[in-house]
Amino acid sequence: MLIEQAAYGNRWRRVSPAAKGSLALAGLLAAFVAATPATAACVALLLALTTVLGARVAAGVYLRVAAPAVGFLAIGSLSLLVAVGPDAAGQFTWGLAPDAARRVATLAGRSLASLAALLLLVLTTPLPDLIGLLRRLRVPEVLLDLMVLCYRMLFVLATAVRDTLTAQSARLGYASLRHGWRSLGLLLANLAVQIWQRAQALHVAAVARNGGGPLRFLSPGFANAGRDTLLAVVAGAALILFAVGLG
Amino acid sequence: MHIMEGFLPVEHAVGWTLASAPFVVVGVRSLRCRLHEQPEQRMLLGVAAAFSFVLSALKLPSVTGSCSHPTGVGLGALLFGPTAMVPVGLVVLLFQALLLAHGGLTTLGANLFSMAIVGSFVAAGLFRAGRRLHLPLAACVFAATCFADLATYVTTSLQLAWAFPDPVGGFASSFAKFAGIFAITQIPLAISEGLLSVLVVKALLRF
Amino acid sequence: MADELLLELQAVSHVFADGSRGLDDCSLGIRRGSRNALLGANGSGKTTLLLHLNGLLQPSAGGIRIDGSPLDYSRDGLVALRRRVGLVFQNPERQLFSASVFEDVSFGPLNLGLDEAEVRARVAQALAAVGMTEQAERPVHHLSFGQKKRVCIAGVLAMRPELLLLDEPMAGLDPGMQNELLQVLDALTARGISIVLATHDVDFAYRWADDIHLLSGGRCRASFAAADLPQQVAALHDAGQPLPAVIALHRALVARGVLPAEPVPGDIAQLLAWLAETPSGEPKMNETPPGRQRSAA
Amino acid sequence: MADELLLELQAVSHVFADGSRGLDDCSLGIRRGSRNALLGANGSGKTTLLLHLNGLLQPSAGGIRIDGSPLDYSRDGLVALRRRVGLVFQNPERQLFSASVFEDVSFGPLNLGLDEAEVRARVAQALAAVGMTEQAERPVHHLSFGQKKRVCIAGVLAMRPELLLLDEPMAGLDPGMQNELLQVLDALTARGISIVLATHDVDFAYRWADDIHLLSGGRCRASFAAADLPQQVAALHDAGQPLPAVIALHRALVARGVLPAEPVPGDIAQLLAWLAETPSGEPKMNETPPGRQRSAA
Repeated sequence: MLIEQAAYGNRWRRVSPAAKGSLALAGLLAAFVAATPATAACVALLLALTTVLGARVAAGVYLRVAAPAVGFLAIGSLSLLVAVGPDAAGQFTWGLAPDAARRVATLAGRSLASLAALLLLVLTTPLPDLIGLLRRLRVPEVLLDLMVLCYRMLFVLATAVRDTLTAQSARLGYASLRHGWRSLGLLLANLAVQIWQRAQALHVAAVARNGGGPLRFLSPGFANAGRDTLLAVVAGAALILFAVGLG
Repeated sequence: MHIMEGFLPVEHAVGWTLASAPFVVVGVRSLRCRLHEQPEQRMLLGVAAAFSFVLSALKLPSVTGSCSHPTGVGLGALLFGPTAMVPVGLVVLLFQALLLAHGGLTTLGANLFSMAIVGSFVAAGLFRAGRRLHLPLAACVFAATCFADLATYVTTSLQLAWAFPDPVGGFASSFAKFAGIFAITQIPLAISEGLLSVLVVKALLRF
Repeated sequence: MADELLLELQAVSHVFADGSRGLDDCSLGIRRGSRNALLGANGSGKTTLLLHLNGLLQPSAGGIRIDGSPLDYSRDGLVALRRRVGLVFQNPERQLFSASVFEDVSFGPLNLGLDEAEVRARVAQALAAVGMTEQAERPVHHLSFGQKKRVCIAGVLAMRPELLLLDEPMAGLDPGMQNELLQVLDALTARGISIVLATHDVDFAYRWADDIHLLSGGRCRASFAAADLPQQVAALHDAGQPLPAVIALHRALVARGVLPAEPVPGDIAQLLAWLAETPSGEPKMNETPPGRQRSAA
Repeated sequence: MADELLLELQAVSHVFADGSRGLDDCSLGIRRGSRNALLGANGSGKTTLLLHLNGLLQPSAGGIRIDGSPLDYSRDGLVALRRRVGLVFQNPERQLFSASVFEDVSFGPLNLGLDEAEVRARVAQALAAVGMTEQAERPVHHLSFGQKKRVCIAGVLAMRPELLLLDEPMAGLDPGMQNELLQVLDALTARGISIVLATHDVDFAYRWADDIHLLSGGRCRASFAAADLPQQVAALHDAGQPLPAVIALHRALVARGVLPAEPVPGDIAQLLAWLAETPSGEPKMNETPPGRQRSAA
């Protein structure tokens, strides 16, 4: 997972998640209040440059992470460009939609700016820091527990899936399409059984450390959190003003 | 198929978030009660969420290269109940946004509604109806999980059509456009998910 | 003698829900500050025994005493027990809940109801004790297997237990990682922490432990000081364990007149050192060679 | 000489997708019918190398030859390769995915497209070869760890490979289970199956293998006959491996004049037998003791 690697390896790794969260939130707001598509595009560019130049996330990684979402945007825009339906005479027609360019530009500007805001956050902040932030924002404990466990176990299960896929391939499990489906069914069934076993083992391990109820953790602290957050709020406010003002 | 970050206009983004919120509140409350009585279920749902996330990153043999993937939400709704799957689905969707940039924060409400709310309740409802009609278990599981997937895909298309009605044909033709485009990946996917769910349930019964 | 026992199993049996027998009339004592090896083949009941010492399983018959009084299986009693007796399971993937090393280690101390400052201090100290301070901010899934094991140990150490239970801690570690872990354990013993370690490796048990408890088929076959192991050939044989190679070698060399019968070496490295030190025909056995030395009690 | 090589790695390098280097300019040959130990610490590239031999990974540079011709990475070529070269992974939990033992072992033969009667015959034979005939109908998750390992081997044997690759097969097994597995391997060698076994245990490699291939940091440091290991002290040292204990002991005893310099014992059991056989002052070295015997080439 590219996002995961960047989140642990960028220059802003040790910056308070509250600061990065504030800036990303301001980016999202700016994307929605941007007066013109051009302004939104500027917001997107600013956020992307901040991520690449400020946090030193590799540009190649950035583009590869953004690619699938941009693909979705392209397909969505395509359907907006084309208008289909009965015309005034009741005849089925299709053609370039009236006003299509403006509608697509607005949509693309807003989507790209929001995407850039999301990427600014996730490419610089490891998920445990984000969960820590949500903990401070009083998100219900049940959801936090699910997040902590899901994050930890998804790597364990992903390794299990990879190893089993490899073992199945070594025994020709994917030599043909029909065998492939059978192998995948076996793999998933086996994994589903492991859900119960692993959950039981984790529960016993929690009880052994006097747990068993809600999971409680202490997050590591961040130096200069107040200063950084203030800075991010100021920068975010400037970004929003820019988005509104230029329009 | 999730709607990307920022794709929905602000009133739709807020509207779907508000529409999903009560389900989340009820889901979290019922989960809290359940975990109070059966604390070991906390780990179970956590691992199940991870399982669903890992599934979503799995490429299927026939549709390699496409962006489609199973989710296991329908199966989860059969195993753990649809109410519990709302918070679990929320976590999975949030993780997809935060770890894969798949979906987004402003579209979380809309995606949650189509996948975890419509998907879970359709799966659970069809499964119950099927059992009441004394259909074989495999048929019930297939129908429930396959149609849960299809319902999610139809809901997403409706959401997009509502937000972006066609200037000529209006809502109906916009729906036809979105549903048509995504059918290429989503219909084979729904069938795959149904088949895989049957295999998993059969295996669970044997273990 | 009796009051130096920290924990004591008295004729403990355990029958699982499926009817299989986990422990069968098992008695043994753990001395305060001692290093104990639970020695037995896979499936001999080592893990079941460890789960009893931590209160995760209750005996079907017999009893367990801590400081001479029976275990209290009430909620408060168990909390108190698990504060004193920490258990590290074999597989790190099944006991680490949080992907953040720091967070995971904080789990136990927070469950003890300590305040934040105290928890932070304990986490830092526990990570230092296992040499993982540098890795505190790294996610668990980026760590090596040996590092994950050490995080598991830190998670228990942060609760400041008097007794540490370790299930097959050396399994899956290569020699380098094993040595690192041994140094961690030595430092803990030096701090007065008692250790009970389950293993199937008789050479390791003999080299490392003060007391060896021999298990097979859910029964505690014998408990003895590690130094007395050479006299326990019959018990070892019953439990399906070979004699440590170093003892067999030492005996052969004693028979050949190469080495004196006393002292008995603790491991092959020590035996080699003695062979190098005492050239043929000129034994200087009164000088004690370095390393832990065995002598028949 | 060259045409007795079954498989040959020629300057193989492998770079993973994340940019880390798995293998670095690695060359070695596997002789038909031989027992090979890939010796190296965790992370030295043993598993990566095994994955190459089975076609699960492709070299980034260099080439692999089977019977003298380059590996064919087409779909049919890989099917043919994996039919001849079977790979058993370290962790049984990750490679057993069926409900029953019989079903799991039948997975490979079914993928070969064999008919049902043939599959049944092969499964029965493979289970017999690992001594698991009795357990054929049992669910996999009720088996002991050692039994699971044997089911994994049966699953590969049922495909009738010429070459069996085993990744750390002894890890996690207690001494009894290790002996059982060794007997299985001996029976396979007797049937003419070549074996490549990854291990980090130099004592085991020296005792068991015909050829030893030394790995460290993804590089193949040296390949030599196990009998020549005593001459490879420098290479072992470079790879971070100690000298086998039995060689160190033998040398010390040669220095003390207890045993002659030749022959060199293969393991401690053999050394013990020699010590017992030749009483002090009356060496009878011309009688060859039982067991596999080493002599410097």
